[in-house]
Amino acid sequence: MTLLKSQHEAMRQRERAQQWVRHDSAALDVADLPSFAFSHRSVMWWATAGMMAIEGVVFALAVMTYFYLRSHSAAWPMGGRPPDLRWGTLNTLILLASLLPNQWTKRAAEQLDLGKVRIGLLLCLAFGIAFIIVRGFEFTALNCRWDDNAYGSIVWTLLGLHTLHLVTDVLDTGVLSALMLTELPDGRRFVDISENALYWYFVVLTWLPLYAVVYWAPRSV
Amino acid sequence: MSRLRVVVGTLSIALGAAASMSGCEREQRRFDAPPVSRDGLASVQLGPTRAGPPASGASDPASAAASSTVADAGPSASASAVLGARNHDRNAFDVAQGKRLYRWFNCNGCHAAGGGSIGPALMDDQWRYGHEPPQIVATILQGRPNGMPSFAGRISTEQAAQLAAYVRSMSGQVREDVAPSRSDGLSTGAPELRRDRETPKLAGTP
Amino acid sequence: MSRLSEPAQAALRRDPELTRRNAVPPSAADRAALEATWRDPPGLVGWLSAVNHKAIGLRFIVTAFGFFAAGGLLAALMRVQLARPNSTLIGPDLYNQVFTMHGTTMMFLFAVPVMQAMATYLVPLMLGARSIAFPRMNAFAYWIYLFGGLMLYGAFALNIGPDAGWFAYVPLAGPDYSPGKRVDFWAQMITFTELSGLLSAIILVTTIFKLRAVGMSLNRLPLFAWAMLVTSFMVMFAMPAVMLASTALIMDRLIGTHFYNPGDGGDALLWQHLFWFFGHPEVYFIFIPGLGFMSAIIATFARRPIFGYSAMVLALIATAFLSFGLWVHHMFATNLPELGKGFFTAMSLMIAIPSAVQIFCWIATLWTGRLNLKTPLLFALGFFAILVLGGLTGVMLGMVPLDLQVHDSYFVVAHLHYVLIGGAVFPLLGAVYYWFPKFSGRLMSERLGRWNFWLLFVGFNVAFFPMHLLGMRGMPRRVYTYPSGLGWDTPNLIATIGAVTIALSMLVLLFNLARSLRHGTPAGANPWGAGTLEWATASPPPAANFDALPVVHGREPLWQPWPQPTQVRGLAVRQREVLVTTVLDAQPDHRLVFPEPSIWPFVSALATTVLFIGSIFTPWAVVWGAIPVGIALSLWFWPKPGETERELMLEKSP
Amino acid sequence: MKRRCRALAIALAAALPLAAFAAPDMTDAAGPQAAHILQLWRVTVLVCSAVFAAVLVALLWAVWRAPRGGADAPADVSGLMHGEPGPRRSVVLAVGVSSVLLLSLLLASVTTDRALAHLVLRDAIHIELTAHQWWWSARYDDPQPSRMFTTANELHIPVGRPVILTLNASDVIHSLWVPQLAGKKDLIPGRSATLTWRADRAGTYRGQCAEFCGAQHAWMALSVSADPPDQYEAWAAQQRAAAATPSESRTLRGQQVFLGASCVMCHNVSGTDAGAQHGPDLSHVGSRRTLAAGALPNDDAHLAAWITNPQAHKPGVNMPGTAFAPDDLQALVAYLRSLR
Repeated sequence: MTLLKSQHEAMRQRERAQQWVRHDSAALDVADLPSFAFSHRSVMWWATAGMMAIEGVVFALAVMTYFYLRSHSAAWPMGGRPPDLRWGTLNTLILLASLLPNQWTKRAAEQLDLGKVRIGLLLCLAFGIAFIIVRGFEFTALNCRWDDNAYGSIVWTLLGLHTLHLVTDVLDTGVLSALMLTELPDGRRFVDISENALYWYFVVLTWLPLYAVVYWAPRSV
Repeated sequence: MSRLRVVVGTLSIALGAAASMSGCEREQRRFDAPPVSRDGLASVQLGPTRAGPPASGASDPASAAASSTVADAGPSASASAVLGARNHDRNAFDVAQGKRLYRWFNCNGCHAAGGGSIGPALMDDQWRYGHEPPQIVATILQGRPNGMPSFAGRISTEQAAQLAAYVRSMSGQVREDVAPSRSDGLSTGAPELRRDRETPKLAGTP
Repeated sequence: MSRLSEPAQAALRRDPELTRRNAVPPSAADRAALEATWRDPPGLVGWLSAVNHKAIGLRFIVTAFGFFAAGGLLAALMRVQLARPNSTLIGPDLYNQVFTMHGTTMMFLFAVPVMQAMATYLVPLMLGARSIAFPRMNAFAYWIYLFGGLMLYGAFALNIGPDAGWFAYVPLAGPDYSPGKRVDFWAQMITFTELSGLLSAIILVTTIFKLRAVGMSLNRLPLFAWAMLVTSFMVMFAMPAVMLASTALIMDRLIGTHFYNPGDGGDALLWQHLFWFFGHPEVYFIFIPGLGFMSAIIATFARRPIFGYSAMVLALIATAFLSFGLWVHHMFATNLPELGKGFFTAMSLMIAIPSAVQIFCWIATLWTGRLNLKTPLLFALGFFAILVLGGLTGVMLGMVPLDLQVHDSYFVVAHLHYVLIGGAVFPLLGAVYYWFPKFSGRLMSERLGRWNFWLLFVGFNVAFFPMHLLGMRGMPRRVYTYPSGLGWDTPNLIATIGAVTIALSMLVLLFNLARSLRHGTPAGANPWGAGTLEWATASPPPAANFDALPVVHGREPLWQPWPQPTQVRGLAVRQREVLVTTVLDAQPDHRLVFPEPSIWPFVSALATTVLFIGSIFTPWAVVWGAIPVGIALSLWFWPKPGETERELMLEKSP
Repeated sequence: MKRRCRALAIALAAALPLAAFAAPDMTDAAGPQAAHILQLWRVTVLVCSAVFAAVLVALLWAVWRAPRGGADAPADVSGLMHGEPGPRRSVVLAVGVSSVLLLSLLLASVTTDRALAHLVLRDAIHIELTAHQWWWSARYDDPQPSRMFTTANELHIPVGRPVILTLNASDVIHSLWVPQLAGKKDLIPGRSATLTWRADRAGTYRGQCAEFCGAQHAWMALSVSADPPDQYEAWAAQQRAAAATPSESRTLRGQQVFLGASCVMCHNVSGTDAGAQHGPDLSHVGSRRTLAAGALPNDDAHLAAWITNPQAHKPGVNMPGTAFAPDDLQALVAYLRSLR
């Protein structure tokens, strides 16, 4: 049912856009069109989608490299124990939990509710910082160094790549929070918050396969 | 070296900013190294920092004769002249060649990968016969008591200088951008360029 | 209006013009206001903060052709060294640097960026848009590309030029066999050019999907725009492979990871797989924009739209998908399983079919057109002769048994130059002659154009056809000299003579460009009588491109009758407001205020350059370098004082 | 034109002692594999030339017959209103023909692949070839270990008998390519590849490293001499024998100089103390035609020059130069040349 609702919503928006466009003689008057739009109607969504496509390919190739190297070595992990599950699993739970404030902030932004958005951004920031702190412990529990062997190298690279995306998005959320707390935002800022929330979904969704690869692939047969 | 190389050099320098020239020295590939004359080896008087008895373990009459004339003469200018002309510590190609010769000449047979086994460790801060390049070259060419053979005549001074530069990089004496990285074999701990610089100390009695 | 702050409302009362909208037909006041709004600020700081897509586009094109000249000089140097056997003009060390710099410059610093540069300038004009999407990010992409190229040539000048080939196969490019910082500078250059390429790709996709003129549905999109759209998607899915590979290489070299260490779990072929997974689509990033130029030139100079528009678009898309499936034909000589190689032979042969479709459609267009034999069309015809031969030698190289004989021989050197110079440089030069009037407002000389074409065409074939023979006679690639008496001496001499002729033709081009800038006959808005939108505005176009945005009703707007409504009214003239349209049918969706010129993209590019170069010398540079980058990016994002108020004046929520 | 060039090349080759090889031309096939590939090569060149000619003719005809028009000529947009059946039919036909030709070439390629894979390998010679930075070492394997021997840079193989090469690299990636015998195969560190040859015609065939492998990639040649079986057996027997012990005083002094100098750190001469494997095996260096993997002809003058300053002839090579006293040098050269 929800799918149908969103289709209905999109159609209603399109009709409203059409009705503001008046044809008279040579010109098409667009003065009454809205000055910003959410989701794929906005230009910022396409930039976020592009970044997600690129980084998705980087993650996919890094995971393929992991299994390529595994197929080339007799023992995997090469001379060592697989990473401890404690911190990784805790982090995965934190990340899944962070989806709630993230979705809440996204809907608040789309309703242009400044109060809720300010609270939501700070919540997301808190979850993000918590995730980074636990990620620090994760690195200590990998039971290998990056320069031990090919296994150590690819495991550290996978975790490092995801941490890079995590840190950049938390910084982005930080800057957005600072902006929303100090300035009177115009419509476009709410679109930025909605896209930043979309990118956080990407950070969460890419972590799930990486978690399976880094923590469970060495334990499988 | 050739007319066209000069033209290309001036053209490129016009293109590049006049960045620091340390990059040049590090990257020199000295393929035109002049061959050290065979009898020239004998005339290189390299005195050890500490008057040790001439190497006893020389396995071959010819080299023993060569090293005996070398050992008893005091340090002379020509040794540092030969080495000083080109500072192997600042040339990445020389240090990398030294690392390759360290495996080829079976130095790891006694010194392992720097941790030492029969021979003393080379990556720590303990030095018995001096940690300066000329002193290490002297140690290589003259040999030392308790098993270090004399390689005079077997290893040219140029190669000995490269080996000395590599040995110094094992304990972080060589600049980080010149020191070699990992080798294409089994990992032997952190690569030389990631090792912190040890402050060389004089070891106990020889 | 209600959320407007008190000072903003006061400002509006003082100057109501702030929210004046453009009228149709555009008045002189509109035109002056738009010019003042969209112009880049004057002065040096203004020049560094320019974000106008035409300013950035021209700088991009000039820089790319600068690197093309540098790469060409290096090629001339190689040909002089190889003219005679046993030549000692250049030693092996310098020659290895020269041929690596030639390959790296041509592939990474010229071929791919010049196509994105031309698109940065032309695509917004072709789509009837006021600006490219994300103009500040576009400026950042250009600065990063420029600093990357300068870093590489600075290193080359200090004898730190890469010397392991433009493909840098490990273990030769690895830490054990490439001491010093040469390969590190190469790997870091990859990071620069890939970052710039990826950002340009995102920018072009967003521009083509969201900023098209009203009514320009996807099936009315000009073929050059289709080519750039397809190329940008390929860039987004192929370049990450080489970024991952070069990052792994620089980590192997600097912090001792073991990705490519055969002795400790790594694999030498991992690099080749990752590199060529990017490598082959890369040569199609270079080739497909060339096809876009061909479609634009042939349509205008055959006085009719290209035959088989939908077949051409599907062929572009098919080429893009197929190009991801044939990277192993670069690795036929390795010990990979033979059946696997067979699949890649099939894919390599299949990709010839979409290109065949395009070539036959062009010939059909020429067959049924009315030809205007000017220089751009000459270069297009030159494309046919050279590319088709290169494509056929490519079919030969795609077959495993033949590739085992001529792989890494001079036969491959001949093939790659036939498809790259024939497939991309000829259409590119045609495009320069075709759009130079739009860039500068003056036509280039036809006489010099013909000299340029015929010198290049003859010189090219004299230089590269004998290389087929050299390859069959067993001369391997990348040799700094060769013994005499093996049948290699005469073809090499002929090739050098050809190379000199090519250099001559490039000088003629340079002279033609310089002369035409001042003395070329003035060209009006549409000197060639072309059909696409970029010819609807003045030459060179005003800062805002169009006084009033056009409304499109057909595939060739200037050739077809133009029913009502013809233009768009209601966009602010005192603010950088653009019209965002829907993806499929380009119906008006919403108005958007674009960012002002800003110095921060330049500063961020500088900070990123410091980080990248620093990280070659110490890994800690990544940590400490990230702080200035973070600060610069945050200040770039932060709204300028008064910017939010001005936007609130025009705000209307959906 | 090609026939004349090859004649000229051979004449030149005979004149110069250095390049004593015929031009390594893939069209001069001396074995079944090169012959199979050459056959496919000729078929493909034929088909591709025909397609190229057809496309050029179509293009030139189109350009020749089409009427001319200036920039002001009105553009013919009729094609947008209604379809153009004429050109569509010819384009579809042309694309169809191209696809069929490509398919036929694919089948030809696959059949040639199968033919290459089915070379009869009964009583083959087994050679383990290892590539180093800028020279080749070859070990002729044999079921009896005592009959194994090692040589460098020059292989001899019996005419008519297959040869199975096991390819390894000790440092970087190299690629073995003898155009007259078969296609190339990469030697990759950490991986082992196999290549099969069979020479049906006696002669000396020049091979070269085909994968860029560093400073001296240009001077990393390998010569393969296909000899009649008896001549091969004689050569192999000679290679199996230990190095000749010096008989007269000059060569004895040369051996003393050899064992006293830095040569022993890298080279091996069977029957003496010198046993290092980092440089080419010199046990039978006297019998080889060239020095330094094809860079210099093997005669007294070049050998002396090479020993004194190898960097001058092959800059970047890992061999250090040693300036012996003149008489020592002569004795050393005499000794090495005596190692037939």
